[in-house]
Amino acid sequence: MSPDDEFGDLKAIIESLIFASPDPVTLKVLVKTLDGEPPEHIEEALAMLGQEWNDRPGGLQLVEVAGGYQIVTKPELHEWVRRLFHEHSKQRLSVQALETLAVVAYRQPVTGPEIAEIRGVNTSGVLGTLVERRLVKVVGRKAVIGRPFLYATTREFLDRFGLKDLADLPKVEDMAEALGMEVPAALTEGYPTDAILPFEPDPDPETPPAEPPEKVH
Amino acid sequence: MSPDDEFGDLKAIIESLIFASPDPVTLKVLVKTLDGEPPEHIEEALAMLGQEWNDRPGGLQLVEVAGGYQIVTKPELHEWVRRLFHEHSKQRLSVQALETLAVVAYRQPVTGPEIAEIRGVNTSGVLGTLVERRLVKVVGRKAVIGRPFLYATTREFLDRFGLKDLADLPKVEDMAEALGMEVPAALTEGYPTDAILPFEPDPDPETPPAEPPEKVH
Amino acid sequence: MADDDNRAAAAGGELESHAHFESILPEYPFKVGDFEGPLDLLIHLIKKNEVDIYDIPIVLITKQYLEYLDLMKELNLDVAGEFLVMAATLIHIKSRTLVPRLETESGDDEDDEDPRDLLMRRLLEHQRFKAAAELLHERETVRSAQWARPDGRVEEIAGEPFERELEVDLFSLLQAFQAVLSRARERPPVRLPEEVVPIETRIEELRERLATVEACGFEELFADVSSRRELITTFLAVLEMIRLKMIRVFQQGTCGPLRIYARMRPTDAPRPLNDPDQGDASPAETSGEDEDKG
Repeated sequence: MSPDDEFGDLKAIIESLIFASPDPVTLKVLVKTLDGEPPEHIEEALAMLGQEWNDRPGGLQLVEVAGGYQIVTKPELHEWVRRLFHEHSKQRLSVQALETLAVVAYRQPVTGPEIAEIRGVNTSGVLGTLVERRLVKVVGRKAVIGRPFLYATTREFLDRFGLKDLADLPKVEDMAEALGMEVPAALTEGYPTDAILPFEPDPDPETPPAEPPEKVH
Repeated sequence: MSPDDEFGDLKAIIESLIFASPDPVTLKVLVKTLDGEPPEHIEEALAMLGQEWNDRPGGLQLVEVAGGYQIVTKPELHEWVRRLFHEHSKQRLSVQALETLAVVAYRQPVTGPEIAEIRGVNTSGVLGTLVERRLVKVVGRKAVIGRPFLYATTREFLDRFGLKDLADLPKVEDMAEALGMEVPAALTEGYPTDAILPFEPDPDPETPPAEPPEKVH
Repeated sequence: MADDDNRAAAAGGELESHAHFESILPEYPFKVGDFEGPLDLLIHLIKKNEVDIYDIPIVLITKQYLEYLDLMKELNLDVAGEFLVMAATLIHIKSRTLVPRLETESGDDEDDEDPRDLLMRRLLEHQRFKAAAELLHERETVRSAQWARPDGRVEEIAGEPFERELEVDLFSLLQAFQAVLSRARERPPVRLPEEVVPIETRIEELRERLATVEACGFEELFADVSSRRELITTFLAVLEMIRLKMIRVFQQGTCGPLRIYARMRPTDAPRPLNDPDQGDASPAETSGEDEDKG
């Protein structure tokens, strides 16, 4: 093996180590990992690698930071990276949204204050997102004081989850059985027996609104 | 600015996005993040970038996986990287899990009873494990008696097995000689091409609901 | 191939970390309890006897299959139901192969088929998926040798906390609902403070309702409220509406039911208390003015 080839291999190994490491990789760590390789070879390979990265156009750079080496995006591209993550968080259905969707699905038609009471937190913003995504819609107003909106799931929701109708929504026992899991005893009760509730003001007064309705005075 | 320079910038931006993204970056995400850039430019820049990375020596490579692009270390350097980080976080899958996963992958969407029929054993426990590990997801219920759940593989599955998409699933004919038996043509046809249901806000009419037509054998 | 390897593969639980993927062509000696299911056992018997899967010697295979089940029983091993079902299938196939067909039956298409065909197809398919699993495992091995930029650096790069996107399915939906329910159960049963609906809001609601009907009973105004606070709010709203000359109240007889009518507000009607234009109106000034007796 010619010395050049050898350095080629060494550079490749060092590069992969720097890339895969969560923290900047120090010379010391490299020497220890590449046990048997003369430290001056490693230093030389590192210098060559630094030069190559320096000459390389593109979006990444090799930097020396905190006594070690790390591959990072070029600072002038940070705005784009920020946009990527912004786009990501816009797209993502957060745990919050999923929980809210689940409550709407299993308790529909249901009002914002009722959802907030079950979840223990205010959910109005998340509900808006779900309505925007056409997974949830307003189906009327509940005939209680404040006349809060009643929410239910949409046709789109059924399609997304591969359900024919709301009666298809699985009960926890169904899924536990299909997947060979234990059903937590506490969770077998309290499911809606008749999942399909027509749009109809619920005369049941037992759940008082827990949160101011949309209307503000 | 010359067209070349423009692509240079675009390539640099795309490269930084691919590096920064926690998951493989899809063309769709790139188009959204680079709002205003013609998609065909992005595709062209991507192709150029792929070529450049391919030609580049060193420890890293650009791969196409799970519908997107990702920068990873070269597999032949695995031992070195492992030496530095010791553990590999991924838990191995058992033979049963792998075989069940294979049935789901090639037959999706498929029900539990159908999987049991093919494998000759009840597989609900294994299925539960696969669902919990997010390699398999529940995509709906089949319109037959008992309304069994329908299963399909996830993006995580593609990622774990380094597959670009479902069409990238290994073809079983390749294995026929190893088996020492011919595989009847009827058994090797009918791979699903893309049954992935990403959860995204914009309703995607091209993504079919999970309900399949009745399968005939 | 080492026996230990075979044992690990055959016994492997779903997450057994030491279990590694076995070749689908094991040459291991017959080991009781090694087979995950009847199809695995049949494949083993076919290979052991070096017979053609397309022309299974059903008598021989059935005999050996049943012997295996007997052995399992002798060793007090649990014989899973699937093994018994397959035994019945094999016996059925054997009987159909041995019994010469009657003339009358030969017209039936189904009877022209070799009874072993269905079994053969199942075995081939089973093998196909075992092969697929092995191919997948190879891909997995290559993939697991590729290291991505560590997740730990994402927040540093993103400059914000990062939450990985969920691939939402029915399972995660149900899981989310379970999480909500169990949290709700653990929460101390504290009621969030009851909402205070302003009188103005209640007036607006009552006015909307009266606009749709000519008149309604006094009690009907309270039909949609239950709590004491809401009752009081509604009562105060009615009083205020009378003062503002928005409604008229009639009573039939001294103890008869009250009826409420919406009315056009006269121009000289008092203004609401919080009306910015209002200067002179006070509750005392107009009280009782509109209460006509019927």
